[in-house]
Amino acid sequence: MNTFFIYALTGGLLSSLGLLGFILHRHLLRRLMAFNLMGSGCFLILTGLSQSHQGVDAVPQALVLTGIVVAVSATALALVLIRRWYHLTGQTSLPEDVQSLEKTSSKEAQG
Amino acid sequence: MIEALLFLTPVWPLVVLVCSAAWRFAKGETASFGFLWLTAPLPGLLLAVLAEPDPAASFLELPGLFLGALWWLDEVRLVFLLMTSLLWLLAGCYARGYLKVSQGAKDQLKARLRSFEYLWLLTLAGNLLLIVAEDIASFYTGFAIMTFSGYGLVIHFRSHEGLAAGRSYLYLALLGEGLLLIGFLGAASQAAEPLMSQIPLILEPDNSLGLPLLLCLLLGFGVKAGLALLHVWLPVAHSVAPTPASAVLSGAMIKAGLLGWWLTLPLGTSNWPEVGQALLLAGLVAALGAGLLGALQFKAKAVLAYSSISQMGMMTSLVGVGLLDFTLWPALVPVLLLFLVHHGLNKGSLFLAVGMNERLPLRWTPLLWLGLVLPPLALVGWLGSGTLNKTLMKGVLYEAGWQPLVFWLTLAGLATSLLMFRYLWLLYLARQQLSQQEKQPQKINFWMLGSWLLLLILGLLTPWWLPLSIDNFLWPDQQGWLDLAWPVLAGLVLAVLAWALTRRSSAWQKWVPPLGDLLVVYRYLGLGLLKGVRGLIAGWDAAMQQLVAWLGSLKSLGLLMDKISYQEIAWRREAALIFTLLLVVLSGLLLL
Amino acid sequence: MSSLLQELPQLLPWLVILPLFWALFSLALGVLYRHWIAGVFIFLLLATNLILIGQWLLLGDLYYSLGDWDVPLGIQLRLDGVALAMVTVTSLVTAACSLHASTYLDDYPRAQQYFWPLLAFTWASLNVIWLSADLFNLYVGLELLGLSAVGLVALTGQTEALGAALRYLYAALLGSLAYLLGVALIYSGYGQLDLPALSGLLESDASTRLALALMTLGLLLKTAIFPLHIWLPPAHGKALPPVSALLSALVVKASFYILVRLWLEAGLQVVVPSAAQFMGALGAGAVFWGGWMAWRQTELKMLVAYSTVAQLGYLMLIFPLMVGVSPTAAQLAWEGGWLQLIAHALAKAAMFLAAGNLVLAMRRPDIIGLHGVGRFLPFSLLGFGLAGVSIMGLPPSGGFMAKWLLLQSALASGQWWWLLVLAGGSALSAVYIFKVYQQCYIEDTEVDNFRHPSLLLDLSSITLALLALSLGIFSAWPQALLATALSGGGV
Amino acid sequence: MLDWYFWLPLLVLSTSLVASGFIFWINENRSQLRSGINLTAAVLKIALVVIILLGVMGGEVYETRFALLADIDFVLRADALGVMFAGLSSVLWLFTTIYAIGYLEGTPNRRRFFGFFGLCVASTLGIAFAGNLFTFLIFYELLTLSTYPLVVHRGTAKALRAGKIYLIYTLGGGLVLLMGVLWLYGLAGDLSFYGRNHLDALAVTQPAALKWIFFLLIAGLSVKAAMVPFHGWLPQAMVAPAPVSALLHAVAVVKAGAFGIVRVVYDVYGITLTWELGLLLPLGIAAAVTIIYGSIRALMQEDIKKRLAFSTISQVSYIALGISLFGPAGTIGGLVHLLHQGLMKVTLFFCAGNYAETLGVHKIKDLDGAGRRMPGTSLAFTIGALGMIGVPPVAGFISKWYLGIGAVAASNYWVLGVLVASSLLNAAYFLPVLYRIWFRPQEQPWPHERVLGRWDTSLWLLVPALVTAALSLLAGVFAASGFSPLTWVELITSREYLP
Amino acid sequence: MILDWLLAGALIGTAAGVLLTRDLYRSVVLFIIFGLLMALVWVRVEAPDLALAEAAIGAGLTGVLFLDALGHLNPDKAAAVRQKYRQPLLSGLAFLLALGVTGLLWMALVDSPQPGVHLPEIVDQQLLASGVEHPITAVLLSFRAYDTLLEVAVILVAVVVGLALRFSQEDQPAETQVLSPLLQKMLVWLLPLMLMVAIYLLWIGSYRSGGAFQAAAVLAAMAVLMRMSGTPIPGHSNLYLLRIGLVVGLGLFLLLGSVDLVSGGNFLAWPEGWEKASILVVEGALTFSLGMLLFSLFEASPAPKQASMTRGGGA
Repeated sequence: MNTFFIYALTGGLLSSLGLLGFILHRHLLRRLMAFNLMGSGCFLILTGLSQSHQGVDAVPQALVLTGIVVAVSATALALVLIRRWYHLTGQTSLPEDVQSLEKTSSKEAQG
Repeated sequence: MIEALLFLTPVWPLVVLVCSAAWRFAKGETASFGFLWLTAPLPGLLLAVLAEPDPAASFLELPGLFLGALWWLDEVRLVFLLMTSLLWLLAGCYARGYLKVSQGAKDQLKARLRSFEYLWLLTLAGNLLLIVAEDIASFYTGFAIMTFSGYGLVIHFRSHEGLAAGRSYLYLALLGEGLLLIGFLGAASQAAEPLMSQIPLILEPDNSLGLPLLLCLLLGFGVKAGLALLHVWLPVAHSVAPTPASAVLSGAMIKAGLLGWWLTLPLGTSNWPEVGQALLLAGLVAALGAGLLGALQFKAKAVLAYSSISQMGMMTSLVGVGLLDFTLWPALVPVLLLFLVHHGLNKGSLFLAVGMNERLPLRWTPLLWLGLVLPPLALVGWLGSGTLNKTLMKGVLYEAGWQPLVFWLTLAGLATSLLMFRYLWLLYLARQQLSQQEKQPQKINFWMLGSWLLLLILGLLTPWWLPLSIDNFLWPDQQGWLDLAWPVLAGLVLAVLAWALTRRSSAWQKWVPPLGDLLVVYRYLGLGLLKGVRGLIAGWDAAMQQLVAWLGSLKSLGLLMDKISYQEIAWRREAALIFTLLLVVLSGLLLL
Repeated sequence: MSSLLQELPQLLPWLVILPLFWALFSLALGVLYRHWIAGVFIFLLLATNLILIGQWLLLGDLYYSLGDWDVPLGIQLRLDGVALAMVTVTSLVTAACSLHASTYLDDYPRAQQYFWPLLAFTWASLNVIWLSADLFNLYVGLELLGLSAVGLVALTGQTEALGAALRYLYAALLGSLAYLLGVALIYSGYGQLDLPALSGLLESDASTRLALALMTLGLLLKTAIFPLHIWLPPAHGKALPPVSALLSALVVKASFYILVRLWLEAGLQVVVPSAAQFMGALGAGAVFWGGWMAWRQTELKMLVAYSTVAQLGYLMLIFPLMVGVSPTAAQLAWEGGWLQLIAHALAKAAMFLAAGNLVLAMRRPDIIGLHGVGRFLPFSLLGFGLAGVSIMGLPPSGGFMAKWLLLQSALASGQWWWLLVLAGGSALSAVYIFKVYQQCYIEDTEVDNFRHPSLLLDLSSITLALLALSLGIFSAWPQALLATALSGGGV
Repeated sequence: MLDWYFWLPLLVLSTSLVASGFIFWINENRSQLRSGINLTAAVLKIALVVIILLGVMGGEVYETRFALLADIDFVLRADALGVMFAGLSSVLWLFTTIYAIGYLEGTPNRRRFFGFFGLCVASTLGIAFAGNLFTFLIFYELLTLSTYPLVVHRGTAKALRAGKIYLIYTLGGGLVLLMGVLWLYGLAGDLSFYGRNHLDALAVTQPAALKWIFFLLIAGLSVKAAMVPFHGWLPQAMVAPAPVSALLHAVAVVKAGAFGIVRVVYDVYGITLTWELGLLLPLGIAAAVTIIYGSIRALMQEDIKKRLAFSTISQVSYIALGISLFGPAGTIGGLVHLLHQGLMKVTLFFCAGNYAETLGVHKIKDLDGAGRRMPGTSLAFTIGALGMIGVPPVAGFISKWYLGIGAVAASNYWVLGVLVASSLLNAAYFLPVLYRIWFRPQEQPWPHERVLGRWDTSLWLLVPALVTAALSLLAGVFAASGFSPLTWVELITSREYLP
Repeated sequence: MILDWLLAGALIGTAAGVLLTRDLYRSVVLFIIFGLLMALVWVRVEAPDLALAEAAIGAGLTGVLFLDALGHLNPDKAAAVRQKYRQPLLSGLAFLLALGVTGLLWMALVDSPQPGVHLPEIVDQQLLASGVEHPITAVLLSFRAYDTLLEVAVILVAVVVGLALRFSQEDQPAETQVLSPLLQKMLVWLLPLMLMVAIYLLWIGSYRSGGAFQAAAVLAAMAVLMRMSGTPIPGHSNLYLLRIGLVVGLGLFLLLGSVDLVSGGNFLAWPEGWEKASILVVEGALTFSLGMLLFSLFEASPAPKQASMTRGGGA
């Protein structure tokens, strides 16, 4: 149990926490944040776990650096889409959630 | 020369057919029954006159035709050919007069006559083909062509009875064809070569297939030959067909059945006691029963038809004798040959006489009656061919020790005479009726008259021109004349008695069985069978419909599935949850 | 000829460099010369591809250490038979889609200048994935692919497409992270990322297995395997036709390709038959559910999209048919699986292009609009019809050959239940394909109200469809490619 | 390098393939050009088939072969049996094409029709020349695909429904066949039709599997051969235009199934092995049931084409029946019926089409007096019908003759009964039609009469019917001559099947 | 050690806060805090490069992006369609599954095997040959330069999509400008500082922590600040310049990577003897380009004039 491993475990917890958030949340921004939390957990595992085995290692750090950049690109892309989506529909969640609401409301209206 | 004639015998009618069709096509509607048409049976006749009755000399091999055709003439075939082509020729001449198309005839009528003309040729071709055919395929082909084309002749007038008669004819013909097919196929597959002459060799009592095949052939030809129980089509068909057609039907075509027996049954090669006895019995029943039934008929042609059944019954019983004792067969051959030609021609002239009776002007009545009574006399054995025939037959049977049969045949003579009295009486009545009609036949048609007379004479004189292997015919002795005389006289007494009894009331008429006697029963049975089959199929259909309905109920399952497919939207919402679930499951599977 | 091929330098990196350059050029120049640039680069790529085929035939599998750094330090490119097949299919399909898009996009002038860079990036990332054997490099490739694909879907900026793109993006992100988590575990445990090197090393401990499970799930989500397919139909159904074609034909296959490499090349000692059967069961679910849903669709492109879901299910059968079975059966499944992938790629691309043409012609998206198409637009229909033959798996088509091999494998391994899946799936696909065909024979009007698409649009679809069909006649060639890959891959 | 022995079978196929490609290409309105291409291709194909036929007679081997998969070859090979079927198809293609040109005059979608028509024939020829089960399977499915557009050609709701049913049956059958082929390949590898006794070893070790495979193969094939209970598609498919019915029923589809059964029994299993496994009797019984069932059903139909369809169901099973008889005569009977039935049934459908086109008559009860209005057509119909019944000297009799002889030779006496019963039933449903045509006067006007020239109807329609009728008559009359179908079949039998 | 535990606890707590907070704004703020905590964690993990990157990109840029987006989502309008809450049963299942995943990850972490290959040693051995002294830079730009190349492409793709969705739409989103006098004043001396920091980070990258990405992040932050304060950015309104700027980093990377390839060597093998120079050039180009890219991720909406130009070009 060294420092690195503590953070690896933290990364594990963060990952599942992020996953839970990703499952439970509807709001697109919140899901995106959950995704980022998950990503952070993932990076922690990569660095922490490998370093817990063989000390400081440049390779995972470089990988995580790449990962962070990729994650921010994805986040930015998602935000662009979300903004556009919101602009067009006024929704902040994925279409099916909205659809289901519309459907139930229309059903109620019919009923 | 002989080969060419052999070839032309069945082919020439077809050539004529094609020519006249082409002619008509090129020229439009023209007169039918031309001279070319009349020549159709001539090659056959010529062949019968010119050819040696020897297969080694008069044969024609056509390896490419059908399944390899072989046609030849032996003694029996020669006689058949002679009789058949003669009868067809004269009947054709008669028909030229009888069916003459009047100028203003309707299209409908013209069409009918045209089809008569074609079908006549086809029937003729088939009839001639089956006579000369030695290979089974040719024979069956000829037989089938004759049978199916004959249907058209039967229903020529398209009357209600005619069509009904045609149906009976066709049903029984089909039955016969089917039985024959089985018989031929079975025999052909067992024989060394598919030749007619091989068939009798197959039908050995040792052969396990012998009996079924024998029965198939016997019954199959029996339909045509008017065997008792299978005879029902004869009276109905003959009574409605045009007179010349009736003549060839009765004179030539039913003899084809006899020829079939002759060629295929193991006559002269092996004994089939049970079959022979049954055949003998059937023949006698037909000979006597047909007489009784025929005497109750109201149409002259129906009477003649029953007479044919009766006469064929006699011949059948002789065939039965042949099956019972094959040693006797060589002696029976000339008897049967003489019998069939004599009957064929005389019956032909009797039929033609019915037409003459309708068409001859009144002033010709004496001549008519002279012509009318001669063939009956011959049939009962008082005259010419009849006398010699009966004497010959009885002589042979006596010698072989078949006295009881002679007695029964003599009794059959009584039946014949009854039929002949009835026939003459009906013609007399018809003539009476004719004389009271306003529109009398004025012109005399010499085609009709000539052919009738010629046939009459040829029939009466059969023994003198027929090439039989009999050196000299015996005339009957005193006892013989007596035997010939009493049935006729007894018949006369019975006829007078019957006339006396029935002249007052016609109540008896409703007790008379309908034309074709057993036909009613058959029809009833047939309809029942049809109903049964229909019921079966209806049941099957109902079951199928239930199945379909059940399948239709599966549609609700489909609707359920539809509902599930709408659920995919909800499913999308829970994608991450499903993802996690699968992750846990797969990890579990991998870790366990 | 052969000496020339031998002397040529290795061209592997050009498969990535060229499309990247293309992307940069078209990005820098915008709409200017876009067709010329596309033409030149497509030509160059096709030529490279052709030469590589020659080199491969001559020299066998090709390896390339990037920057001269050997594994485990550096990254190695690898071109074995399967990779070559994938690269070639990618070239063909993308070239055809480009041809289609060059005309089709005339209707979308604003999307044009960003379409071409994204297309080039997609091509580049696909080639990255086919050639790479490095787990993390594959992750980057997947991200590049995913983001370009999402971008292509969202390109028109219309509501439906945008929603689909969002859903697609979220699924892709989740999948990528799961995959990355697995990579993290693997790297921590083994200290290296190269698949061939790992293949002998992987042990059956919990960490490795969980890593495998995580990567598998991530890839399954990206491949849209039932029941994780839910993002696919809208994304593929609502995108522009050339984009749909590209996505269905190639993009989803990329993650599947990694999955197969992972399971059957590196992880064969780690995976257990029950897990393989589970994968097969997912495939079976995909086949039936996708087929059913395709049948229920009323929109043409949605039908085709669900058909992709179903067809992807067949691919999954490769796992149960290769894990824990005889070498013969495994060989058959290996060849059959890849052949199915190739055949589907060609046929589905053709089908989407044709469907796009038909929708364009009908001016409405639903199947009912097809009435009279057979009479007035036979060529637009032809591509769809021919592609349908392969999708249904009827001979003579690549789809049939692939199914035949899979069936044989199922028989040889004694797993008869996959026979039922294959047979049932074929029947179901016939049901939905003929649902479309049938409409084309109905004619309610004598008047031709259709918009007639340019011949180029029809030609691009027909060409692909013909390729899919002729794959059935010349399937011995790809089979030879695929067969060697297995023996070289160390199963 | 041009190696005729390699290319010729492929060339035969490609004549119609190329023709249909052209037809798809050229404009809908260029009907003259289209007819020209069609007829040229048809004649060319016949010429090629004749060349092959002469070569095969001389003992030559024509084989196209290349590898489809590592262990599976695509083989087209012209053997005597295949050439027989190819000859039938190509000859009837010519006549049907002529007929179709006349029949579809002025209707829309002719390009599609003739295009698929050509494809259909190409696949039929592929079936004929297929040299192994796999190749056979390919063309078998291709046939399904190429005939579907013909069935639904009219595009009516009824046609579409028929097409659906057709597909359900044939694709289902194809699937079953595929399973059988697959299993067999799994057990025995690439099964060429030209090896002998290759399953004998397997029969010792795995007889049960072989039996199941046989069942699968035959079941799959009997869908196209329309054997009970897989016959349901055929009467439905009658909504198609008459040339299609003629082609489907006389040649392409049903014969493909029957031909496949022949291949399976003789060339895959070998007749001896089939017999030893006890598989012939079930096949024979299935055929017999179909024969009787089809005839009874036909009897109940009011519609001419429907009646003919059920008649086909019944008649095609004669082929299977003949094969199920262990011995050369049965084989001859079955095989020769393949040709004879083709000629006769195509005639009947041509005539039915003529009645429908010229007079608008679809029901049997409306046929009264048709013989006078359309003597040529009616004559052809009569010949065909009599042939179906088995009346000599039309070709049908020859088939029945050999079937019957084969039945007795194989001691399957019940087959004789089936034959006769079926003949009687045939007579029962054909003779009334003939009766109406020839002997009943016309009582009401024709439902929808069109005058097409001075003859019965247009010569495009009349001549094919007359020619095929004449051919079926000649095939019977000159059965034993050198050029008849029978002679060829006997050659096949003597060469390959004499047990 | 205790510090680590505390830090870990704080991290988890903040993460939970991000997820559980009702208020979205507060959630975003917590998320930025989380990023800063992460930077601390990276320091503890002995990854100063990552700490820098996390602070600049993970917390800084991402946070700004979120805040910006949040500003665009009108909360009143968003509240109008509140999402239906999920069924408790499914939520329970989700919790259970998350628990299961946690357990599984725990198992995996604890059970993780010792690697047989020691990559850090190999990196050390080959460091000299790479031409740079800092191992992370060596990995990024030499050993695994391929990854980095593709990574740049990923950012480019994201920007392209952003551009496509903004440029291609007629209905442009409203301009965002936070005109704050304080900010403007601060910028006057903040900007040169940031620029210097960026150049320093870039330069130092070859020896120590720091490098192109971090430098680019600082540049991007600079640009964001300028944009927010309304300070004009040179060349910002020139579309072609923007394009070239976007492209130049990746383009140079590719070109220099191919130099050796074209001359018969290997792709991404820097020219013999020029390794360091090449890497520096690439890093420099990347810094500029990446900065532009990262900025464009934040804000890629130019003046309507350019948009119409684009349309004109497309027609």
